Amino acid sequence: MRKRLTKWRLLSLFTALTLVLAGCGEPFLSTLQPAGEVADMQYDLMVLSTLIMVVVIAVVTVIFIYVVVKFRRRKGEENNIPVQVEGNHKLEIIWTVIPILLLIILTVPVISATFKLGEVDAMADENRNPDEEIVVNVTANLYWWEFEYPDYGVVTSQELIVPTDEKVYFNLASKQNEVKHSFWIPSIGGKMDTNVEGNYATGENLNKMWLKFDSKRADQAGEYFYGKCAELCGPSHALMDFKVKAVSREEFDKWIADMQNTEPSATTDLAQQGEQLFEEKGCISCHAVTPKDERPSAARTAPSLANFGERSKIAGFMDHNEESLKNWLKDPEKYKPGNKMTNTYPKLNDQELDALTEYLMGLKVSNN
Amino acid sequence: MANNHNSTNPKVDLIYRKKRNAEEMKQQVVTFSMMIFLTIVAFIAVGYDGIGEWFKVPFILTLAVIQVIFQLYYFMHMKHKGHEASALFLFSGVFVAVLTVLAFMTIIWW
Amino acid sequence: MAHVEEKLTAENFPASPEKATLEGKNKFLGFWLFLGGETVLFASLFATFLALKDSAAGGPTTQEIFDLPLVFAATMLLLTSSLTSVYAMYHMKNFNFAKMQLWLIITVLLGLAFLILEIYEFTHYVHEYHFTITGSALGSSFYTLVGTHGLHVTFGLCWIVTLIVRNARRGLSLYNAPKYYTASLYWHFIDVVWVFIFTVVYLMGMVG
Amino acid sequence: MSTLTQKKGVGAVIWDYLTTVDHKKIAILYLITGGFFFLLGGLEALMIRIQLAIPNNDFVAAGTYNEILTMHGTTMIFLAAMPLLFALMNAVVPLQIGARDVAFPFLNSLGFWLFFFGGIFLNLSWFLGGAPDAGWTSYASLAIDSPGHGIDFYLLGLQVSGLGTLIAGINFLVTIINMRAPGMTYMRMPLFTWTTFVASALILFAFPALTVGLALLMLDRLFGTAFFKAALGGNTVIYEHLFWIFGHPEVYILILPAFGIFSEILPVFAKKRLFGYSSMVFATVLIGFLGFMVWAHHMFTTGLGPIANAIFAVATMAIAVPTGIKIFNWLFTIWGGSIKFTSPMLWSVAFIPSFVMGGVTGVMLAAAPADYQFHDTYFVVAHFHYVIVGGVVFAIFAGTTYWWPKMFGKMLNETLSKITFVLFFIGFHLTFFIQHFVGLWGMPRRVFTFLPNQGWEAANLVSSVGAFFMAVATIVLLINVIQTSIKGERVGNDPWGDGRTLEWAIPSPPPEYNFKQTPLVRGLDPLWVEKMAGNKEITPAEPLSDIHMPNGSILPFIISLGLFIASFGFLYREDYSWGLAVLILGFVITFGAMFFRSILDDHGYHIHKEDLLNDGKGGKA
Ligand code: HEA
Ligand code: HEA
Ligand code: HEC
Ligand code: CUA
Ligand SMILES: [Cu+2]
Repeated sequence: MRKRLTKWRLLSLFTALTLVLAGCGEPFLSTLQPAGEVADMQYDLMVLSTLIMVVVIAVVTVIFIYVVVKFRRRKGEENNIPVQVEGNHKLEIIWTVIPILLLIILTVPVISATFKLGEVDAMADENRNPDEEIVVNVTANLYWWEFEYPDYGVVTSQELIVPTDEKVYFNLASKQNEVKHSFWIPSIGGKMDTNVEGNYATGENLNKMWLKFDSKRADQAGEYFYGKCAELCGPSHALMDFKVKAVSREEFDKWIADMQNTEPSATTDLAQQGEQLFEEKGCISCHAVTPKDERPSAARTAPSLANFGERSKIAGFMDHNEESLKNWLKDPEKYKPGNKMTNTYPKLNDQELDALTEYLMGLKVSNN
Repeated sequence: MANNHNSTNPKVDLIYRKKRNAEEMKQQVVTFSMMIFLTIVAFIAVGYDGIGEWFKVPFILTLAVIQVIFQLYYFMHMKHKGHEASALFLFSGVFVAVLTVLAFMTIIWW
Repeated sequence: MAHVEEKLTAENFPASPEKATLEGKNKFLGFWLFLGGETVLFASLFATFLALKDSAAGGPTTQEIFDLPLVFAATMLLLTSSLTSVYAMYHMKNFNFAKMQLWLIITVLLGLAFLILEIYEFTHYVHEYHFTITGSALGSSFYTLVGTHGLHVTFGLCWIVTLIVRNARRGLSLYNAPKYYTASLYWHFIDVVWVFIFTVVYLMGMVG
Repeated sequence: MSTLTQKKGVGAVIWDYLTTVDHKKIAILYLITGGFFFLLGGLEALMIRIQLAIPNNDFVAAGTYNEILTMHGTTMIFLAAMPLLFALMNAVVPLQIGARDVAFPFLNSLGFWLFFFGGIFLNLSWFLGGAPDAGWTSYASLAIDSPGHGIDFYLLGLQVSGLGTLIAGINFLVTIINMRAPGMTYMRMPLFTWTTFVASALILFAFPALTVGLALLMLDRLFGTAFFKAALGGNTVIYEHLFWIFGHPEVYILILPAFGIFSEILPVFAKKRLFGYSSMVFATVLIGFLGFMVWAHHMFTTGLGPIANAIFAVATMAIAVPTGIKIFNWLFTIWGGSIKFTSPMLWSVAFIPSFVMGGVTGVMLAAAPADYQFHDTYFVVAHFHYVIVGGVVFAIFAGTTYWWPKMFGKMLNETLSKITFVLFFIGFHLTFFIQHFVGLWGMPRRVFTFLPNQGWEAANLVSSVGAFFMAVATIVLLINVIQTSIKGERVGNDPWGDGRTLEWAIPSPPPEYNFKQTPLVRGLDPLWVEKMAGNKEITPAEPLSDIHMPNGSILPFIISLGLFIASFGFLYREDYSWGLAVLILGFVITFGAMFFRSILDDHGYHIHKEDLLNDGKGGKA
């Protein structure tokens, strides 16, 4: 009985281990492959705490195996009565004090990291230089993300673009009167909730955090990092992804300049037709197509499409190609249950879909 | 089992008990006057413009706590013996209550 | 458990009738524990009120509407009713059933008066100031806290009235003494809560 | 279940159980209902694992998944784990302290029926327009936004069953304080009684916070108040606090009795007294105490600020110390013992390393900055299933097999029990170990599906396979139960042979009055003390005399039924014209029954000395 037990246990441990050794997850999304100062700090804590825990588990397991093997009732011992030990003060003190010491080792870096990660005073500093430390206003909507760069008057959605190797500060809030979400870029740093009480109009109750994106490791991770919504927010919570492009400061500045200066326009005939449809079908009443969306935050009820043509995903998770765009426009409900676009516009026929697709795919801000 | 045979002579016992009860009732009336007094002081303190808020709030809270202690120990007899378990659980409740109120006053929003 | 069949008289009536039987002891303790739980219940409501006391959402604030004389009158009524129920318990210990019932009736009347004042107060706020339970988070938390207390008062009144009526003919016994006693404990507890309500909600609400 | 079934007609048995106030029968009611809900919750778990076995699966729709997930958590915690523990507490605690009954037999029954109707009400949501879908935590903003009545079912159902739990808690407290046999001092109480005591105290102080949280949410949803509506100045963070002020103690309400069960079983099958009894008691109380000061560790990412996070992080970690004391005390209990690996013992020893794994990940979660990464990922799911399944569920399995003969007079089949253990143990680690890693690889919890190419496929599949091992194990257990109740053999007082506590001194199942004569307790592990003194029976504390028994009553059932009906009224008050009438009807039934109860004198009845003398060894009255 017992032998079979240990064998099974070994086996399951072994399967688990091979899986672990298979990798530390994907570099663009795993907390075990940190790519920024915040994630580094958290990773170090994770490693430290894991080490302590491994020690604890090891001690317990060693004693456990010894006891279970050594003191099992053998044949002929049925009537033995072991000594009834009441306790042992020395031992009890030992196993009270040692855990306390282990915990102290853990608490010191925990407290210091908690306060370091809470350092957001600079955001309110009037002399903050946006060219060194930018602020991004994140608004989480059902089920899409909006990123506003108040320093530059630029609004974008679904894809966060940030400069590398400098502190980026975030204000976090959910759309008024909607539900709570949580903003998380696993390989860059931990999450924080976007509360419904957060209010950009008054500046009250905003959650604040900072992150740093490491240029080298960003390059290694690939085109972009994955961002996730980490708070149950309804049927499509699982699909509320966003992407993060970490680019050098020059590239970032250029992108900002493009966003500030370029008005995307329809060039081809089909695209112009699409542009017209975009107005006729009422898309424009929700979606902005200019990078400088002047409407107040609360009025921005749909993702800005100003640079839609340059995105890497549609609606945060679908492949960025004409086919999936058409699928989306035909029946958004099928892809993102419970989204706020379904049934807000008239049915589209194939020709209209072609035109809209052409138009939307052509919405780009960069000149090249 | 029941403690209803605490004296050999019930008559003597009865007189003694009546006297004790009457004395206690007198205490209760004094307690009551104190409570009324504290209440009036609290209302006056709030109505009076001369003192600052920084003083008023802790002051009336203290008055409330004193008054409640009167209620608990005199009106609800917690000063009598046989209330050990009652006190333990009541104060545990108060402990959780204080934590809750404290938390809601400090970390609900900043 | 001795099964007491002998007739109760002032002589053989126990000093602490509420705890003379095992059932009584259990009731007594169980009720105190319940009050421990109620403490947390009210604390949660108080805490919620304190967290929301400035959330008038553009509606009336507490400073604008509270009427201190009214609250003072209500407080006096309830405090006095606490004393009258102490009198009732005093007579219970002396095995004087008639006087106990009488003092309890007075207690009920005082409690009723308190309740009427409270209802008047609420309607006054609603009609005079449009301060409602749905209008703002402040309104919600105010009415819920004070209203929950009011519900306790109502329940306490029903309880005591039931006891008075039901036992009017049967007189005092070791079976119903614990019931009377716990009812009076409940009544005091309601008073304790009110002390914090008038202090924290009304007086502090006036201070700001 | 019992042989009573054969003796009386079915109708009489049902009536007997509907009106019973006997703690042993109420225990059986809890066991059956809790067991049923465990199967239901398990079925929901299987559906979760099927849906997540492969990426982009469409076994269930997104909205349905959220309902399943919510109902799984809610059912398991409120309707399965807690009632199953109550079943064992009811069956065992009065016996362990040498009592004839609990302090409030009537309330005991009321507590059960409230739980029963609350649970049924909650689950009726499946058939009446959809189950709740905002997670078992039902955070305010999402819960208010959720259409339909699902959330209302959650709120009202939990409110009703929560009331039952509170009543049960008070009942256990008073029972333990007032009903102990002579000589059963606090420091001689068996640990299961101690942990029941502390867990009941936690219930007493934690559930009111839940009551308020649920009530405020209900007012917001059904009566238009603004507690959690930001536009009117409301604040959803209040709800989170209220929920977790309850929610964290709740997990200790679950684990402490589990600890108690293991503390009973380990000494028995190691034939050695519990090591460090007083420090075990101390640790239990300390865990209960600290349990109230750590709730905000569920809210590290809410934005409470670094000061609050740091304080709560440290407070949380402190709980590792008393828990560690317990772990090592258990290890040293069996150290030097003579360990017999019966099935209850297998669960108990397997618990030690399994729970430690879950406990230490808890301490990792408590490291606030690291929790910014862990929070709301599968790492958390792994943590709490390790502690809950590896702790609470193992304890329930251990305790049920251990006390089964005491409750039903028959022994479960050991071979089948061991098969259940092995399968469940493997399935458990297979399912949940790997979830730590998927979490760290970035997989959030509460997702109805996941996209391929994120590195999560293999791990999720392994996890799903594990769940089926647990399902098979559970089915084997069911077979075991059925087989035993059909042809199991009757057993005597102390079927395990090494019983140490009072429950093993009386017949299995015990007669309705438990102890013919109240026992005199002469030390820790009273039965063991008597055994060592060479006595066959426990020393009585009183001469044989009449026994006072409470009357059965249908009123608890009716009171609860009234609230059940009233809940429908609340729900449909605005939708249908009959809503308000039903609401009133329900309250009339409830308060009518309560009024009736207080009007009617109920003095109980007596079992006479002569009848007791005639009563054979079997002890059936
Ligand atoms: C039975 C249930 C149970 C138990 C016993 C515990 C026990 C613990 N839990 Fe767990 N927890 C849950 C059930 C439980 N938890 C649930 C259900 C959730 C999720 C709720 C939700 O969001 O849905 C949760 C979530 C949860 C979180 C929030 C995570 C998040 O959402 O971000 C945290 C954070 O601190 C935490 C911490 C702990 C700690 C520190 C313990 C400690 O008590 C553990 C102590 C034990 C040990 C440490 C092992 C033994 C000790 C030794 C061998 C001594 C030496 C040890 C050291 C020095 C470390 N738990
Ligand atoms: C006591 C508590 C408890 C228990 C015992 C369990 C047991 C299990 N849980 Fe539980 N779980 C929770 C409490 C619990 N869970 C909570 C609180 C949540 C969070 C919910 C939330 O986020 O809101 C959660 C969430 C949760 C998730 C995360 C879902 C998500 O975030 O999207 C998963 C996923 O794997 C999971 C799986 C399992 C599995 C496989 C088991 C297994 O151990 C189950 C084993 C049992 C069986 C397999 C039963 C077998 C049944 C049969 C054989 C049917 C036979 C039927 C008849 C005869 C009628 N659970
Ligand atoms: C009620 C307002 C509303 C209207 C009208 C509307 N949409 Fe949308 N749209 C949304 C919302 C909300 C989303 C985000 C959905 C999500 O991801 O959950 C969205 C998403 C999109 C996306 C994907 C955006 C991205 O960032 O990847 C496209 C493309 C789109 N809409 C195009 C259109 C077109 C074309 C029309 C008109 C035919 C239209 N929308 C009409 C609200 C609207
Ligand atoms: Cu947004 Cu989950
Ligand atoms: Cu917790």
